[in-house]
Amino acid sequence: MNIDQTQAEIVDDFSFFEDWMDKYEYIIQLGKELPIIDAAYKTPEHLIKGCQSQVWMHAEEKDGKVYFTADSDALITKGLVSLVIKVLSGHPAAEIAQSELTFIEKIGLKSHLSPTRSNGLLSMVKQMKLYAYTYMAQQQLKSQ
Amino acid sequence: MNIDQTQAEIVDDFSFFEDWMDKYEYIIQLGKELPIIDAAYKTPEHLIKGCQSQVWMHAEEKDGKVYFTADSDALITKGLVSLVIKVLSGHPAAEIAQSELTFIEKIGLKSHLSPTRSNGLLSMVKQMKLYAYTYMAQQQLKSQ
Amino acid sequence: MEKLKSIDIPFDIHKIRAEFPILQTEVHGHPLVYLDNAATTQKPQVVIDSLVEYYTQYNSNVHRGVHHLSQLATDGFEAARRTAQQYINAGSESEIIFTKGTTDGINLVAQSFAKAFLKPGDSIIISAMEHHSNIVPWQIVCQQYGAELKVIPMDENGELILSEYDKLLNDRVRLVSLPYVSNSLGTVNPVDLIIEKAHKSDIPVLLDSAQAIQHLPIDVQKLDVDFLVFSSHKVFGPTGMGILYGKEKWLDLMPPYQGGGEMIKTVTFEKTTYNELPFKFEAGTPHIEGAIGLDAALKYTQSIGLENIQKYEALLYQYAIEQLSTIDSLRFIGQAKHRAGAVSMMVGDIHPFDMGEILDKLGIAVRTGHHCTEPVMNFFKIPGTIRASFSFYNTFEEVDRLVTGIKRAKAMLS
Amino acid sequence: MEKLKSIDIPFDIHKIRAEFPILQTEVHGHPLVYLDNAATTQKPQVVIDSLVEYYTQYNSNVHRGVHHLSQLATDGFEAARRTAQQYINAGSESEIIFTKGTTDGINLVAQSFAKAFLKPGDSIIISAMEHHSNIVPWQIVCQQYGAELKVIPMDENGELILSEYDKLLNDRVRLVSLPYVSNSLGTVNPVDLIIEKAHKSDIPVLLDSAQAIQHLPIDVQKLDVDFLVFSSHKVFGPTGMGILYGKEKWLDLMPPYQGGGEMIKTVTFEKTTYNELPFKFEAGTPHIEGAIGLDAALKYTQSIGLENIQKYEALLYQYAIEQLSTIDSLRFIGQAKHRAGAVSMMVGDIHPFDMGEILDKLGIAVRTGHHCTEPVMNFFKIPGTIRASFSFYNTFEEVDRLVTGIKRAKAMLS
Ligand SMILES: Cc1ncc(COP(=O)(O)O)c(C=O)c1O
Ligand SMILES: Cc1ncc(COP(=O)(O)O)c(C=O)c1O
Repeated sequence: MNIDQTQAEIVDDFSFFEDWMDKYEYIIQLGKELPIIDAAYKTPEHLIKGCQSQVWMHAEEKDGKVYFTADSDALITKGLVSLVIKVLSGHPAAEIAQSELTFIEKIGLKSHLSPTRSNGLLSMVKQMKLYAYTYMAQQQLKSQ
Repeated sequence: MNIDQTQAEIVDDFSFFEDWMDKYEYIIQLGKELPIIDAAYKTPEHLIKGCQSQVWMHAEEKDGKVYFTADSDALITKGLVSLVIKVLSGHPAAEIAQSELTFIEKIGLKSHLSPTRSNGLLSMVKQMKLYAYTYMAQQQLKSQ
Repeated sequence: MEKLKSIDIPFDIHKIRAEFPILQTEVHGHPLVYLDNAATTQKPQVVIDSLVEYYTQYNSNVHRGVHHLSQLATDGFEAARRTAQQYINAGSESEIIFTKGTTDGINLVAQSFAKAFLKPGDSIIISAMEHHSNIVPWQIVCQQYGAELKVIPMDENGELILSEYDKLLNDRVRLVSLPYVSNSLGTVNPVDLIIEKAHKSDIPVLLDSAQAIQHLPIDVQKLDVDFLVFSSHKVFGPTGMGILYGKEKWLDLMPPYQGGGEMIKTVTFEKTTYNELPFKFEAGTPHIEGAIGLDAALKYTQSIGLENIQKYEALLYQYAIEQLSTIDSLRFIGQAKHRAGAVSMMVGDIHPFDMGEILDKLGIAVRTGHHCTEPVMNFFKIPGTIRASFSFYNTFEEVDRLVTGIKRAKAMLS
Repeated sequence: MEKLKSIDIPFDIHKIRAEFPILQTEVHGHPLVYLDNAATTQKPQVVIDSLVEYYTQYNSNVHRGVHHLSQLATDGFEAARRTAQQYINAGSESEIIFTKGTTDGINLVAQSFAKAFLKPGDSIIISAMEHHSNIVPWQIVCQQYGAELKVIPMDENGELILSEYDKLLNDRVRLVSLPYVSNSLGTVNPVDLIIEKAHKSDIPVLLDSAQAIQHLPIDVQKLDVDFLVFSSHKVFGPTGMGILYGKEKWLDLMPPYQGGGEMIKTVTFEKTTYNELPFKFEAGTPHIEGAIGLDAALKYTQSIGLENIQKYEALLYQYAIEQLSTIDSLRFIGQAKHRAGAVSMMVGDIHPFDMGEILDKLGIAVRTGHHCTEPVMNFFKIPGTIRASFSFYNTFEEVDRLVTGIKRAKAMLS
């Protein structure tokens, strides 16, 4: 599945839930599927400091694709990270960099999450694209 | 006429005017009857500084009675000083000290004048009573 | 809940709630349960009306104006000062300074007091349970003047250790500044005793009363406190407004904090003479609307009666503690014997942020995080707490909803 | 009056007046003629409504809150910052600091800038036509840091003498601070030129825009001004609120002004790290309601159009000057070629206070006295002036009433 297909699937999944409490249950559940960051990487350099919760994230390239692992001290945050990783992880850097994450808006996360939380989500996405750009730059260098 | 009689007369005079503009005309007119302070006394020590206009005032005792002279740089203020002097001047210090100036309230000055102005009026009255008390103290000293 | 006889409750809570329009609203489809009163309080209709009335009928700049509107505005503004004076029983109107809020008031005192009295080697005493607003201003002046900031420690219950306070008091201490009531722990400090001890060494005391003014009757003369500050927005009045009470004997010796209109007597380019109290400390056009709204708020609170409020809130607080205690693995952060206003807690190792977000979806507004008291969080070694803070318009049913909400969120988050 | 064709007037003045409730009131039995706009402006219904809406629907403390109301309040508050940014075309939101008003903004810059940059022997330049709020803060810091306050003189017309300004500029000058528009003379200063000259020597410029923001379109990037301050209450918004614009490059180098909540990143008793811009300069709970009201006010003004306002006010001002000139023995204080907002005058040797009081009884609100610009009064050797100051909701008929009123008062007072 490419990035947009995963997004579509997530939007579909969320449409099953009418109640926001159920959506939260689902998000929390997703947190449990998060590919957890190696303890060795749980350092200040891998920290994305939000206002109230913390996220550690690591990126790795394998066979032309970028894989993310992460963790957070808050469960809902963890679920959100998991969602974004589900969408972006395992794709070529160029696709990640150019992706448009429309699912966030579509499933109402942006308007329902606290701004602290949704700003955190946005800065997470930004960080992931930054990783992707870094890999692209490295590839560029290698190919020269 | 004693202090209260003069007050009654003033209240009576003012009751002729329905319009506040007429009352102002009258107050301004009264300013012209103000016993003007001797130029020699128009010094900083005789100054009662209001917020927007200035009043100079002098008190003198003659035959057991206190006489006031004054001046102001603003005409309405001058009229108000004139009113108060009309009431208080020429009476024994003790009477001045103990007088209650009910006419100010009665003719509506307190509610119609700007507070700047009516506060000025009150501090003027205070100052005059202070003069009176000073004379009383001096008499007391002399009589000992 | 049923145990409480209506006879215990000193007012008609339904009537009171009806006076606060926002309490009639819904959040995420649930009737709002507003338990973030330590952050800011809601406004009764009379306060809202007073603002509308001001702007539709007599808005004008104050002081010095000869015209009618200016008179009305000045009267209203100065009446607010007298209301505040009377509310805390200050000796004189000139001891009541309008500020922007608690933080502004503390900064004013810190800067002006330091300029007049602080010398290298001196010290200022604060406490372990300060809001940042009562830490940073003192750090700034201490650094500026080469003075030292000393801290009265607290114990695990969130009570100040007074024997340690005694040891800090010496003749280099210039001022003691501490909260009457802690915003993150709810602790009501023994301020009478603390003031008495400081005064024995002629040291003045500032009480940060941001969390006391809406819960306790305050009498500055009885307390004999030297400075006292609070925010209008935490006592049912508008934002952007606060009160600094200061004893005349101190305020007279302190230089002005800000320069500008209103605070001067005469100005030339060479020399400026400052106005008398309270105007010396009120530079610029004041927050006239804020004063008028605060006036309405204080009068409203007085009409209910601080004693009634205190009595009702004590019952409510007690009930909340009892009911919350039934939640498995919930622990209170701050267990001082004498508490008011705020209840801080942790549930297992659930992140407060997660808990807050789920509660919000159930219509329950609590605050999570460090509540601007990071040193308190460091002391307890936690990232933050879940804080429910009460006002007299909260009900026993709302406590029940909070407890149910926490239980539900706990189930989701465990 | 008749000369003006309706085609000249860029909006429907009756519709506009209907939007300001206070303009429908009477004073002493006469319809109010409010000509004290330089002191404070009246509020349109949309501003009043925004306050009511805030307190009845989403009042809450801002930032860091997870709950719904806190989100709405934060959104509203930060939207106001963007509105202000866009209003003066600032490059970034982080250059927009919420203050208490102009005076607060000037004090903030004076204290923080001085702390970072002012050394003994340095100087600060202000002008001969300053409001006290742009004199006293600089006197205080100059005294504090051993610097000198220098003054650009003006001529009899109330225009700054730029050749003298040139002479004052040297490499010990740290900052130039002056009014865009004078509140007592109405002079619109040639600020482009003044800024350009200062920048040639790398000296930053602060524009006190208290009397410009409601009359002229302002573009801080085009002006290339370093700091700009104004008050909400003078631009149809609530009291207790103001804006400080500062270039990031300066604000970044300046230490915070006040300490407390919101302005910190982390706090321990040993060390505090400050938050980034704009929060570094916003200690304490902000005046949320004030920001929301200001937002409504700026949007309202924009909906009318600053160019339209400027055009209409120019016609009105011109008409006022013409009509007032017909009054025998009336002389204008301040006759600069380029003027806006305020008209100051004397009538014979009638004390302004007397004139103001009589006009008030006729329902006409003007201000009398020194208008917080004592040095200006000393320069002209007068005790004060009668000042009529206009806004776009004033009418040509109101100018006529002013003229008639002055004539009547003059007859009484001569
Ligand atoms: C030119 C000028 N500067 C500063 C101020 C002070 O503004 P505020 O009193 O709102 O702080 C005023 C207002 O009176 C003014 O006209
Ligand atoms: C104890 C305490 N001090 C100071 C403050 C700061 O008050 P404000 O933000 O209104 O200036 C608060 C409010 O959060 C507080 O709870």
